[in-house]
Amino acid sequence: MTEPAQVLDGSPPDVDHDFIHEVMAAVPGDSRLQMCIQCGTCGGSCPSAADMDHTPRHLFAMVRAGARDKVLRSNTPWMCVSCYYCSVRCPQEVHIPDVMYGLKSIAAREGRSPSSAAPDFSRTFMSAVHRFGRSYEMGLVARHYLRHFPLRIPGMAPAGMGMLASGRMDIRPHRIRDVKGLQAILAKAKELETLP
Amino acid sequence: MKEFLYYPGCSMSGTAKGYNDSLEAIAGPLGIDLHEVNDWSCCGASEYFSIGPLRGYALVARNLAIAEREPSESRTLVAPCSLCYVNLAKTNKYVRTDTALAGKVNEALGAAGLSYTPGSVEVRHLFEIVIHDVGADAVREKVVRPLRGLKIAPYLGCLVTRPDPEKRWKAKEHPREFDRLLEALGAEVIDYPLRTDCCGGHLSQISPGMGLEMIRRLLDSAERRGADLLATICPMCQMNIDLYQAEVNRRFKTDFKIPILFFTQLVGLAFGMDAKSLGIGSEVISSRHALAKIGIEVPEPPEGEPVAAGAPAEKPRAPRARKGPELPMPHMPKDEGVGP
Amino acid sequence: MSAHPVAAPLDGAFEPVILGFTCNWCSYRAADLAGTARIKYPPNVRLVRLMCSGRLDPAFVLSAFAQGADAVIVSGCWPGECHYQVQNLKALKRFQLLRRVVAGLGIEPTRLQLVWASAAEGQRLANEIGRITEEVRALGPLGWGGAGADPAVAGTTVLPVREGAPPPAERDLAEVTA
Amino acid sequence: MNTQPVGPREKVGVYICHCGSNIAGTVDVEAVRDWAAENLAGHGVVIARDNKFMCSSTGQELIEKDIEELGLSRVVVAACSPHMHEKTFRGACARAGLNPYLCELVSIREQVSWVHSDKAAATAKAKAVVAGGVFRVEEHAPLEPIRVPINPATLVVGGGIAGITAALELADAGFPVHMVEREPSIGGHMAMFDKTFPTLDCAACILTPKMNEVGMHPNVTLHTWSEVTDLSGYVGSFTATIKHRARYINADLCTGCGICQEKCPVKVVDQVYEAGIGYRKSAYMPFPQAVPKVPVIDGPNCTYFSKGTCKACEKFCPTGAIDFTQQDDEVKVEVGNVVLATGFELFDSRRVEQYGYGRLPNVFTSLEFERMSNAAGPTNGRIVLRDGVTEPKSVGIIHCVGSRDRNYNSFCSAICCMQSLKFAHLIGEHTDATVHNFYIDVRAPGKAFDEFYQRVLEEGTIFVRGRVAEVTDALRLPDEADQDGRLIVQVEDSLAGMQRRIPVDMVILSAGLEPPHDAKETAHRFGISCSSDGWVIERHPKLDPVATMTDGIFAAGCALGPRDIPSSVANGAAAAARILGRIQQKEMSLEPVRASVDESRCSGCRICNDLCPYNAILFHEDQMVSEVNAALCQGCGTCVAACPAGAMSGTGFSDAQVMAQIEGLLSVTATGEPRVPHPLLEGVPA
Repeated sequence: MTEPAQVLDGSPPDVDHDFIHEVMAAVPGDSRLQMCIQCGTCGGSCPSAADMDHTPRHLFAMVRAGARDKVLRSNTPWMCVSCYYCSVRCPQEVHIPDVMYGLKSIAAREGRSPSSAAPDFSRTFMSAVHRFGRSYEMGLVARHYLRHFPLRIPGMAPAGMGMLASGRMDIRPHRIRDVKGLQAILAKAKELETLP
Repeated sequence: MKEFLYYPGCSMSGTAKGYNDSLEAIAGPLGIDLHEVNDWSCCGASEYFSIGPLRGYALVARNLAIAEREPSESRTLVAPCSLCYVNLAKTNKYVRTDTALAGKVNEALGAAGLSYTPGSVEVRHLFEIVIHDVGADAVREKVVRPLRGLKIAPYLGCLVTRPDPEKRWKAKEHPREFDRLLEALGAEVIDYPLRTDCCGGHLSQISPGMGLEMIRRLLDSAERRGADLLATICPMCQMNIDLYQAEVNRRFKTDFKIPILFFTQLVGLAFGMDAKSLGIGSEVISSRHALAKIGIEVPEPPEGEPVAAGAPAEKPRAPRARKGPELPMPHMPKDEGVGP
Repeated sequence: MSAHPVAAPLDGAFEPVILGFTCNWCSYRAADLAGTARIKYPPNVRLVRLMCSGRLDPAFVLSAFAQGADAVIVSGCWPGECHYQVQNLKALKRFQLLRRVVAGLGIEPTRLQLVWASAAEGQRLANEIGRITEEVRALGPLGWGGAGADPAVAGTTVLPVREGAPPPAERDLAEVTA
Repeated sequence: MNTQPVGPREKVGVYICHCGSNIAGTVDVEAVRDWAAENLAGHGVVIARDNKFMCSSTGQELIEKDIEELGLSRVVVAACSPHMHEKTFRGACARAGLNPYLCELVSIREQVSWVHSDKAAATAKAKAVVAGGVFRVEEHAPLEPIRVPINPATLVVGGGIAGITAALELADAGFPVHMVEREPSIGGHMAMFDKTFPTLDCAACILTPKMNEVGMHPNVTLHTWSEVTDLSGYVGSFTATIKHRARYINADLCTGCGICQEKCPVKVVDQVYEAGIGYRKSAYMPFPQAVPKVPVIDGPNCTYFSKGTCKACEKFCPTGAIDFTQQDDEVKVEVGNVVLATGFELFDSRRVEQYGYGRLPNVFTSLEFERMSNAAGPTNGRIVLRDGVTEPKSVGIIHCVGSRDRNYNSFCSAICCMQSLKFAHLIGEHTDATVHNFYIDVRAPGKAFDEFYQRVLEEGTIFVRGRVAEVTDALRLPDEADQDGRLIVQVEDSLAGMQRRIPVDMVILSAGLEPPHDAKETAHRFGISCSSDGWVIERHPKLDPVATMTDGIFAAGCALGPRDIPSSVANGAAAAARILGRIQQKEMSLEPVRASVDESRCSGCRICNDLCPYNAILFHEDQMVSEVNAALCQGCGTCVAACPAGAMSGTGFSDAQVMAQIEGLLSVTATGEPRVPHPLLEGVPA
């Protein structure tokens, strides 16, 4: 889906009535998003709701209302910790965390995510996996903190040193044997992602 | 001995080294033979799903495909990490139920000469294997050093009983299976209300305000109920509660010093194994004080660890004054909530 | 639904004729309900009312194919909701057998389908009719000996259970597996 | 079936209805008429007509006139669904002297004009449907309805308010009633309540007079502490087997003085009448106004039965009514009709783990609260926490517990909203507590219901729109540091769009209603159908709401689904009215859709015997043939389809009729052309 560049100031809100279908198509299987009855079980259950700019329920109402841009700029999906409380409690069995993943992937593709910390963390993580086939905690933490939370580093240092000392954190990354094959898989998958 | 395919996940050789060491030590006594799959890769830790979902499914499916090829009798892939487990189990379910997704995933796998037959492998969490296949009774039989007097908060975290794609758990919010396992070890189990709450996952790294708050809730509730330590089944939960506890204390002006150990470490202790061999002592918040209560020695902390001194402040909840004719409580059968 | 054309183009393109067997209490009433609610579905299907899907004599289906039906839909109440207690499960058993028989005759399994629909499921029945019409339209006219008629595939019908509904009682299942 | 009959056997009239523009708007009615007259003449069609409204008196007279003047022997009407007007057109035929079963109504409205939009395709299909009807009706045979006598006695199963109402209506009309109740007393759930919404009538004040009436009515035989274990027979003449559980008290000698109950040393939590928050003795009457006024001794909890000594009750009984030797016994009663008023069970709130019922002491269910607020209940009407003394300062009432939730029951339990409003009012009446009602929607559609909602709002109850996520005792720092010992209700206030954590002392779960746990067995025993939820299925949800799919078995009250007291009473009275109508007819006619055996062709293989869920097929060992009992047979036709010898046939749906209809339906292509046989099959007889 291509999105025309838009001016937000003063122009009428762009309403995209197909947005709900776009979101549902971005989720494997049947997400049942159209079945939401706005009861608020998700918003009530969410452990990180306090930091979300819209509760999940509210976000789904906005998806239905076609407020595409507002939804994609919301921090709500990025604050989702995938604890699945909402999904097991949802009386309509909406696959809420999967919808959140779907929203994140659309937002990330269009570069609309609200802040950079969350998508950057994901990308930093992904680049390590892409290079080594495994996650690389030391590199991840170092890069991520330097970029986004330099002030937390002094406080975290002692614990981090402890982890290094006790062998819980490796200075060097582990690398799988068939990195080439893995990269080929990821490249092919990325190519398929961009297909309609 | 029952053989299982084994997917350790990246943490087992890193932050969850203690989990790894203790699992190696107790697998034999529990009759579990873990056959590590060849050249497995990262499960994506959900980060891929946020940015490139298909890459995420392909990355996970690579591991399923490798497991499918393993020359083992077993078709059960066991993951000790809740996050790995959920990624593997969910992908396994989605490729089984969404044929379009299965097609694309296999097309991607084809780029490395791999393919996966949806559903050919079943994915289970190590903890669930210990609960359902080994059973608390079998564990109890091997206990030589009961953890009597140790007050433990059973902390399952979110991803084992939820979303539970294969419906293995009846109770998804307040399961009692962990209690029964720890009771089998002789420990005193507290009724921990936040047992399946979230540790915050990667929020501690992307949104510290909320991430640390979620960790504080877990610690506060355990402390109020007088827990000596938390028991966990997930490297992510362990890392959040252990590594970020000091930062929680700084941020909220609290003074928590509650260690968190893997359930495998506690099983090993009760089996009479040496603390060091179980990787105990590598935690940032030392379990030395807590374990000293029951006469277990923990090696000196490595350098750099903030010194954990003094017992956790005893702040048990003030019991409400109760007098007069109490109304009967509804009957709660003890075994309710055990999965099929 | 929008995914399926609701009108048959009369421009000479292949238009299948599909015969549907309905039960008086559930699927026939679902068809009535689809009508009352003005839910549109393709006009290719023609319905026969039986009292129960259990009344379905295999000869009805074979005769329908012999007389030019391009497909046959068998429908009845959901397992566990039969007006006659369990007779729909007997129909299911017969259906499973019948699928193998028609496959042996060279009729693709797609041409013989089973649809459960309660009296309240007009929309569902219409959707299913739409889906099946599309599938049969894609297959083309019944050719006897068509490709894809594989008895092994036809034999893999599983017991359909309504999503979210408790599974049929063991007693009911025993009827099917017996 | 040969497509070119030598000569038509019958004279068929075809009538096509416009239904105003309902049919004519989409189907070219005239074209179908002309086509039928021309193309179906070979199948006996001698006249084809159309009419604006066939069901009007003019339309019906057309048919009558043609039967008389043209000597029609068969009639096909193409109009609406047979479920609408089959009776109408059969009546017209009968008035003209034609056997009504020689008329066939085929649907070109619900199944053609209303579901298709392409006129050409719809017209082509209408032709096929008419051909199906004509081909079929040729094979019809005159039928007579089956007539069966009606026994004037009725069995009422369940002694709640619905069953009581039905029993009294029937008994007052002068007919015998057998009422069976599983518990020691009739009264049902209503007997547990203190007040009823929205009028706040005292439940006991309005119910107990009715209970007494039942107990003393000369036409009512009461079987309490009993269950129906078997029902055989058919409408008009059922035989019910009723098992009386041993009461260990001789009802003829007992005066109901209550001394046995007083002296009994065993205290048991009363899970039934006290909803688990009160106690009863092992020898007990569930409540003082019980009917009959005869206690029971609960064997499994009786010291004498478990330890062999005690007999305190026997020692003190002034009339010597205690009888430990009593055994269960069985009686058989003959009845013509049955009313099932088996009620509901409360949803088990422990299943919603996040609300903490059974784990957090101060979480209560709605029934527990009903008992608590009842002046005759375990707390004498005081609203207190589980400790039995502390009055709550703040109460949260959670709606929709276990209802409207695909994880539990997807239906709405209908009564919980009003019940929750009633609770809010009662809490205000008895305490100073603040009350929060947590709801998804307030459903108050009954008479004076919304007015009651207004009243509760006025009384200061706080309504929070949001389904509660969880109830917890885990406090959060620092805001909740001073809430020790309280419960936190965590919810999204969906109107404010924010998550809230509201501290309360007591939580009441407005739990939903469920069918009794043994509803499926009950349905099986009485030969009726229930939905996958377990509620009894009505014969028609709108037009026949208290009849079941099985003749002679009616249902009333919550057996049919969640409903309130007025609806249950209306159901009970309606079921009684339906039955009274039949009793006064003394006999009734049944649709002659039945199976029958041609004994000369029956090979005695007995395949059909096991297929029949109604045991309607008897096997005569001596002659080695099966026979169908027409009154037991319900006409499903499964045996007809299964008979390998072709000996079984089904009236109304015979093989010949269905085969002919198939042939007719397929005689026309999708474009309305005559079908050309497949080259492979040319000349092959179907």
